[in-house]
Amino acid sequence: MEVTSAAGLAALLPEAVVALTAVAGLLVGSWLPRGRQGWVRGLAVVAALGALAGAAGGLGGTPIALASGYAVDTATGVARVVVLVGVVVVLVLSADHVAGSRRESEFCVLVLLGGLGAMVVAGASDLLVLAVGVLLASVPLYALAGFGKDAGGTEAALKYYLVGALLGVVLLAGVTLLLGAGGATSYAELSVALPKAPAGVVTAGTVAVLAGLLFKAGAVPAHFWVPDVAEGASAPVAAFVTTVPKIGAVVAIYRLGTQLEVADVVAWPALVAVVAAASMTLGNLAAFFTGQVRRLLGYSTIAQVGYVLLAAAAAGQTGLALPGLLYYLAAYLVTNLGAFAVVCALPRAATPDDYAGLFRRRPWLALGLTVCLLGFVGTPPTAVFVGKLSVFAAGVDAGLAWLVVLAVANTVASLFYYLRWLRPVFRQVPLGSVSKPTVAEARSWPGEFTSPGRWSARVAVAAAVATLGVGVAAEAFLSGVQGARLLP
Amino acid sequence: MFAVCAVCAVAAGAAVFWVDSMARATFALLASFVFTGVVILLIELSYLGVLVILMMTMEMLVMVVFMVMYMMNPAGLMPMTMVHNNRVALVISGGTFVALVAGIEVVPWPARGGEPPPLPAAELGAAVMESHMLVMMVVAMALFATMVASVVLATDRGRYDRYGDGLDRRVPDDPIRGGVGR
Amino acid sequence: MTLDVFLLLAAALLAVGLYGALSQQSIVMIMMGLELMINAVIVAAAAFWFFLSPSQPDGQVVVLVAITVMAVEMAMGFAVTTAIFRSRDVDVVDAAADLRE
Amino acid sequence: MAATLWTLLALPTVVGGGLLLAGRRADAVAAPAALAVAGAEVVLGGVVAGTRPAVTVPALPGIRVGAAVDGLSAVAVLTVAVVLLAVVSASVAEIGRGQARARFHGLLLVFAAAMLVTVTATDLVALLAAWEVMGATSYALIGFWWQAPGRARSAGVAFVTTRAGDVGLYLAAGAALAGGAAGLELAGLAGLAPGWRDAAVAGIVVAALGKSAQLPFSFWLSHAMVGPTPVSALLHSATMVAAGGYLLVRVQPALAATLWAGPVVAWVGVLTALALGAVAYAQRDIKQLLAASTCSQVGFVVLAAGVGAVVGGTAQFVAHAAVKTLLFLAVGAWLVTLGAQGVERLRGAARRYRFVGVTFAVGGVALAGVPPLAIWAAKDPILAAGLARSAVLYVVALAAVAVSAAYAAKAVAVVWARSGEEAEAEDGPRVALWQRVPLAGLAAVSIALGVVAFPVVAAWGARLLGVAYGAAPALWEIVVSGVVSVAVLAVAGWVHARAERARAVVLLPAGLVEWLHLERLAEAGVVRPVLALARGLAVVDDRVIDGGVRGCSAVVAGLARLADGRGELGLDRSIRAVAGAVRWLARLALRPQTGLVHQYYAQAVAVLLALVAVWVLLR
Amino acid sequence: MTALSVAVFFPLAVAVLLLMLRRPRARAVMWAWVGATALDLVLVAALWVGYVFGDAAGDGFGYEASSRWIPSVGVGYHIGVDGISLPLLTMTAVLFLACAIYSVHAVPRRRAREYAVLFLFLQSVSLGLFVSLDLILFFVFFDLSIVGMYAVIAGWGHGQAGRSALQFFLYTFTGSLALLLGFIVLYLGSQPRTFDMVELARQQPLAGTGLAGGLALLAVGVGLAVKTPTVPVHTWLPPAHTDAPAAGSAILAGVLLKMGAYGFVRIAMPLLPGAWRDYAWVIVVVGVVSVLYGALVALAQPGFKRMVAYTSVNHMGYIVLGLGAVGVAGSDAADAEAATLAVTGSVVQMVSHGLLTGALFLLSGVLYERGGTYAMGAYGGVAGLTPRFAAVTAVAALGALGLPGLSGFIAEFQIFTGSFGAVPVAVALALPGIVITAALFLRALRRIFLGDRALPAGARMVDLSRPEMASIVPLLALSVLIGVVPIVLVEIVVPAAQAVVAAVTT
Repeated sequence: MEVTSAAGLAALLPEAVVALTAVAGLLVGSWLPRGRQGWVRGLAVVAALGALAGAAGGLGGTPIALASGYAVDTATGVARVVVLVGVVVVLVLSADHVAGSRRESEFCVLVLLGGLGAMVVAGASDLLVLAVGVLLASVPLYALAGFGKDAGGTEAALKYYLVGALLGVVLLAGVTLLLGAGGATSYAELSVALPKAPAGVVTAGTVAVLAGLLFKAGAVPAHFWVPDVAEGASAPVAAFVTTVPKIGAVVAIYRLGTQLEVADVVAWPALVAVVAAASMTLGNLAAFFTGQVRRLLGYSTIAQVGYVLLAAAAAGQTGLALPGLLYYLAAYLVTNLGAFAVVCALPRAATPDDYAGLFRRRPWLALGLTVCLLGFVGTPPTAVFVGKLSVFAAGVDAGLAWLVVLAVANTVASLFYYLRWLRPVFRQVPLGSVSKPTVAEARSWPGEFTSPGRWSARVAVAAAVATLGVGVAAEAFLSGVQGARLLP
Repeated sequence: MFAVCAVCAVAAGAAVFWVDSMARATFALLASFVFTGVVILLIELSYLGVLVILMMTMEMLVMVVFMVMYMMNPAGLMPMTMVHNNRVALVISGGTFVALVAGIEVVPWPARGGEPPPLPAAELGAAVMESHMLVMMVVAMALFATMVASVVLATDRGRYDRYGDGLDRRVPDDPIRGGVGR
Repeated sequence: MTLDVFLLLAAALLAVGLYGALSQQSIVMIMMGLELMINAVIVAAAAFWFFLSPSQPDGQVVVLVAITVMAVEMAMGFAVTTAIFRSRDVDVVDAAADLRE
Repeated sequence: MAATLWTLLALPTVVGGGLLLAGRRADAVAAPAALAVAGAEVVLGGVVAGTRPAVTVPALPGIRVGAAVDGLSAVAVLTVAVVLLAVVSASVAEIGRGQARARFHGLLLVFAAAMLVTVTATDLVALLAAWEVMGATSYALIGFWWQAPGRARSAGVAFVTTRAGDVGLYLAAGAALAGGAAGLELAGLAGLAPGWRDAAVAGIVVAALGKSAQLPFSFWLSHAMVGPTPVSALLHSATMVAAGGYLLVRVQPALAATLWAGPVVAWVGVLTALALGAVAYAQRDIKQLLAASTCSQVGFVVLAAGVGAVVGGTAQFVAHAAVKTLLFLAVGAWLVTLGAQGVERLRGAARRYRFVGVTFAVGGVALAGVPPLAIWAAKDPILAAGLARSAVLYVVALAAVAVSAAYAAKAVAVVWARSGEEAEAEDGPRVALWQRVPLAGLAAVSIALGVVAFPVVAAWGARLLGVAYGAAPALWEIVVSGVVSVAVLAVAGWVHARAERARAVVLLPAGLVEWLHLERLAEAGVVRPVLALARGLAVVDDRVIDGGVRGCSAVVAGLARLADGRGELGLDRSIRAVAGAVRWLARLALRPQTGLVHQYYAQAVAVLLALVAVWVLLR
Repeated sequence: MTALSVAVFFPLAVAVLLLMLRRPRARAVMWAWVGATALDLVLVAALWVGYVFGDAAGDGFGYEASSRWIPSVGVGYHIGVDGISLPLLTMTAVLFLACAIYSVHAVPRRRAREYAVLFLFLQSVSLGLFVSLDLILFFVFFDLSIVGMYAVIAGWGHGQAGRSALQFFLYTFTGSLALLLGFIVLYLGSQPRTFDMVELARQQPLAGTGLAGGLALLAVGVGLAVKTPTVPVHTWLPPAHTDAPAAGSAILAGVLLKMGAYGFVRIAMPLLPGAWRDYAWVIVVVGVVSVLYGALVALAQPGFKRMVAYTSVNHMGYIVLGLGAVGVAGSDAADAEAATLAVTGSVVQMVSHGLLTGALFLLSGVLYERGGTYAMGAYGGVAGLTPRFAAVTAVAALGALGLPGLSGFIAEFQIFTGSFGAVPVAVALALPGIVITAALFLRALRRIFLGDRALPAGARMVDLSRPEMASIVPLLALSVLIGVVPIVLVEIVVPAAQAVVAAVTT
């Protein structure tokens, strides 16, 4: 079906809404006085919610393959929903940080564009669309990382950009190789040509393309930027960067594995399995002794991606893989945003010890953090538990028992550093160590923002509740993706 | 012809990291691109070849200006080396090259499928407007994002600095007056 | 003129560019290395189009996209460089290494 | 009539339990209540002995616990009841006001109840339960004066030793079930499948030997002496110690069913009778002497069970109960009035309290097996049965008889020795009536039971017990045993009388004085090794825990445990190893994060190249 | 919402309610807690009555309630009770009530609310675990119990509480994940795929698949063994107990340990009977080793609480031994009867150990609260000062060493008698355990209460207070009740035990 056809446009409604809102937001923002840029955020949130509604509504619909390399199927639909939820949350989350800053409107526009990029990556069924989507999903994030213009932020932006640029080129090289091997760039044609193509080229090309996607997913070996950006960029940006692009990238990896029909040419499961194992192990080990909570969260995201990739490695061999993967992504998004929201709410607390006595002072925030971190560990009945359950089941079913065992071992190891963060939270301490920063402190904080914490705290608690809710009411989510198949 | 261009392109590319001034490096890079463009021209891709040459020329000029603006040692007055862990880089890139060459020679490339169209540019245009339209749409958004992003990152003074937080200042206060109509 | 020689050219350009990206200290020089790699991609894509699948436009589009990507990356590169130059008055990556373990 | 049996068993339990729960508050009423209960028990005992009721209740899946009164248990019940009455009445004086009378009498009653259940039990569950409760209450009774550390420890030794024997009963129960005795009835033991039957019998034998302080368990009995004298009287005469012999007599058919059990039991019994008799003879302390004599006398009961002389065994059980109670109560009476222990003060006590002295003498003579007193009459059938088995057995048994005569003589000689203090005879505190009455009664019984010697009576007894009355002892056997005991009694009596007068000490090997060093052997052979092992294991365990706790190594501790089920030490080592490894890895994992982009580049590219290479080449 | 669900989640509801309150008074919170637990106990008792006299006990499970939860992955909210879970359910309710009463005065006022909330949460979790008939539901409660207990130890413990709590968490969490792996294997083996225990027991997945079944049993067994705990994965237990608050230890030993043992009966045996039979000897060996090892190490402990902790290893070892013997037992009627006896004994042992060890840990709490140390060497002749304390402790100790007349004897007798036919040697080896236990408990009593008086510095030995009596004595009373008329408990256990035996042996 053509993009330009009515049905095609309808299928792309969420993307279109987000894109147009981005443009509109920039225009509106440039006429708004500094104090009232909140309107742009409002606009962006409303638009994102609208797109969310559209995407959710489209979930039930029949899958559509757009001729020019875009597949609107269950995976895309779920990815859209999850991404848009992430966008909305981050927009709300950032209220504490950028409200009233000089470039508030641009911030919102960039967030929207980043989300759009993630959606495109998730839905792309053409290597070129994929490549450009990755570009679109990266460029705004570079700017967001350096948004604060402080030393940390710009350095984060620099590293993010340099790693991204290199792997972007690698991705392009991979696309070219696959073009050479298959004579085309759309998955549909490649899936016909590649099985007969010279295996060496196909392998090299696949690995190169995978590398580009791993950069977006923040997985080994393209993970180096994650902890640095998580520490250097402002907290809401860190939340966005470590959460939303992953969604698109992981779905794209799954698509690559199933739709390119390269599984047996390239030994795809083994490839992804190795990457997954490396990611979860390295992420967890590195998080053991790192000093800062943001870096800790960064490493933990690397590990989490490793768990998700477990399902991607099982792609095509079991019907449990795709539902598990999609559900895990949703669970991960909620939990991760919740954890980062707590960090946003306490911008002055850098190390775990800075959280000492939090439970006394901000019980709900502390409980939220507890739920989210225990959720990361996979304590039932949080969402990640059900996610891990289904992902592990998929892994065992696909004959990747060794990887599942490794994942279990990693889960235990992860418990260690999450508890390292949690223990101070419930410790009894003399007052005055952790408290809302005064306005003066706030002013001195890089990037200007009004009294921080209000929105973030709400988001944190909400996310914690959602983590439990998504876990307990998992059926509502799983039934939607049950038996989901990709196009074509 | 091809051989010449190819060798020159590679040589110029190597020169980029050979010369000890950024300005020269820039021009070396430009040269390399021009030769590449010519190479592309050789295989009936006139439009793309020209495109490459023109874009790169512009871009390199921008880069020169940029470097004159910011970089230290723009004109290479004092010779200096700006490399680190050279050996590792050599090993890795050399290894890559060897691997690629080996691959190129070993791989049984598939046979040519079909003939090039009479007007490749026309076909490219058609593709861009039809089968690959979505790519171009996304590229458009990417470019838009790039504008916003680069402005956000690069410019220090925004509209609120020039026209005040309420955007109610009639005349922008700029450090250096001037510009059109001032 | 065969596919192989074109690919050899591309391989050479890629290797040189990679060397630059790995070895240079100045951000701008690294960007140049990346550009050379894209350059290699352009050559390879064009060659693939001409020698393998001239009947399909995909190859050309790849070249087009590659050029665009190059432009975008450059723009972002300049922007980032400007930002970091403003914030800490350096232009070599090694000087920006505060974020680490 | 089941109600009477219920009452018989429940009454002491309830009252005793009540007294224990009430604690010091009930001290005032304790003694009268106990007396009343004991009296009631005698009456009830008589009733059930006449009516022979039986009761059962469901306790466990497929198992009904039950109690019943047959000929044997009827005798036992009566004996226990009477002895209980005597002991309680005596203890009224000994456990004076101000002491925790409620606790004492409560325990006494519960203890008696346990013994009653033991003798009436028809299955292993009830038997084992009562058996263990008896052990525990005896612990509490022996340690009644808990303030003195030594006493508590002795009580503990007694309990643990007997419990070690009790393990046999658990074994027996398991074997009985496995062997097909569905309800675990004692009657069914003889009919078990061969292998299981042997196991069951073995278990029971061990338990019985442990309880009745036969070799090699005898040493705990000497510890049991630290308790109040009435407790000793009860423990030694009709309950605890006697219970072992009683049990063996009860399961005699099962013993007979196995080829080996009979001889083994017989020999253990006879050897105990001989050896512990010698020990008794070697003692200076009257209470210790009596304790050892208990072992040797019960040894005859065990012997009877071994050789199948049920009638004789029962008679010996009863006779010994009466005699031994008598002797202990007499000693208790003296100790109360003289307020001290130790042979030195007891020397000549009989001359100062002649009534007690006379009864003591009667008991002593009976203990010596002098015709026509009780024990003489009881022993002869046993000896006869022994002779029927083997001459050697008979000879050894006869020697044991001689020895018992010897220590009896010694005891009597000591208490009747002239201590040169007759001057103030009959002065000082008087022996209370509460103590005189039972003494008189028991002395009478000790004499009267001699009637068992008459075949008529014996035959009646056999009918009563429902067993075939084996060959009546030939006349010459009766004469021999009588002569032996009388002669030895006379000689030993003369020797010791002179020795006492001369204040001379008859020296005897320390081994005998020290109860054959049995306790030291147990210490060295069992207790110390176990303790050492325990300490060692504890150290290992602690080290493992420490190793497990340190920092992240706890993670690995868990994993390593899952990984290998090897011994703790190996585990410990592997934990430390893996722990160190993980720490090292964790630090290593931080290394790549140098913050230098060009190193990020190099690493990423290298890894990717490696991936491509591996996947291209190894496909 | 069935009566069972109400009984399970009522404490949780109260906990949430308490959280909602604005700055409630400590005493009020405490009494609310006591009231809630008492009410819950009444509910459970009513369930018991209904089960015994009503027709609830139809085909095994009473008050069965099943509703779809996550059908996509075969997870359902399926609960019900049978003769095995009901006694444990009741024991749990009783023990939590006892702890509530005990804690009325024993908790610092400032954090009374958190404490009460945590315990109510733990109560719901524990009750839920014992009634869940779905593997995932079971796992949910299993894991949450770990989290709750971690908070209790880390938050209210003494000594190196943080460390011990962490170790406890890591060990048991590792175990739980192994458990999860086993569940997943079972799930994948079933057709149609489900986590429902009853359905799985009917389907017998992995039947005949030697290796898969073995691996599943390994995973499940390890997970449960860590929590039971058995040698050699017991080493988290002593520190956790030593540093936990008294009530926490009571719950940990009384309830949480049972989760492991209960899992064996409820999951490992019926769902993997083949594997259970194949590897029964391993289980028997583990049981015997735990019995002896626990007893011996306990014998060497200088600290009272630590000693009791190790005796838990010993007591749980009997259970493992009995259950393992079932796997060895033959299939004819007599063997089945013996095996039933063994299983019944194991269940009774769970209840009995819950009551007695719970009481002992509360008493050790009293000791620590009075004297400031657990070291037995520091005390002596205390009985003179605190007769009630001494008497109660003596009764508890005698019960723990298996004295007839208390529940412990009934349990151990059944286990030994029932297992002997199947594994005579193992039983013979394990029997000395009861002698060692007797020795160590008598020694403990002697050291602390008898002999010459000695007290640690700054000790103020006052006798048991009224709440303490009210919390501890009922536990012992129940133990005596079971010990004197075991049939009241046994008769409802037997049918379920027979079902388990039938599942394993046939």
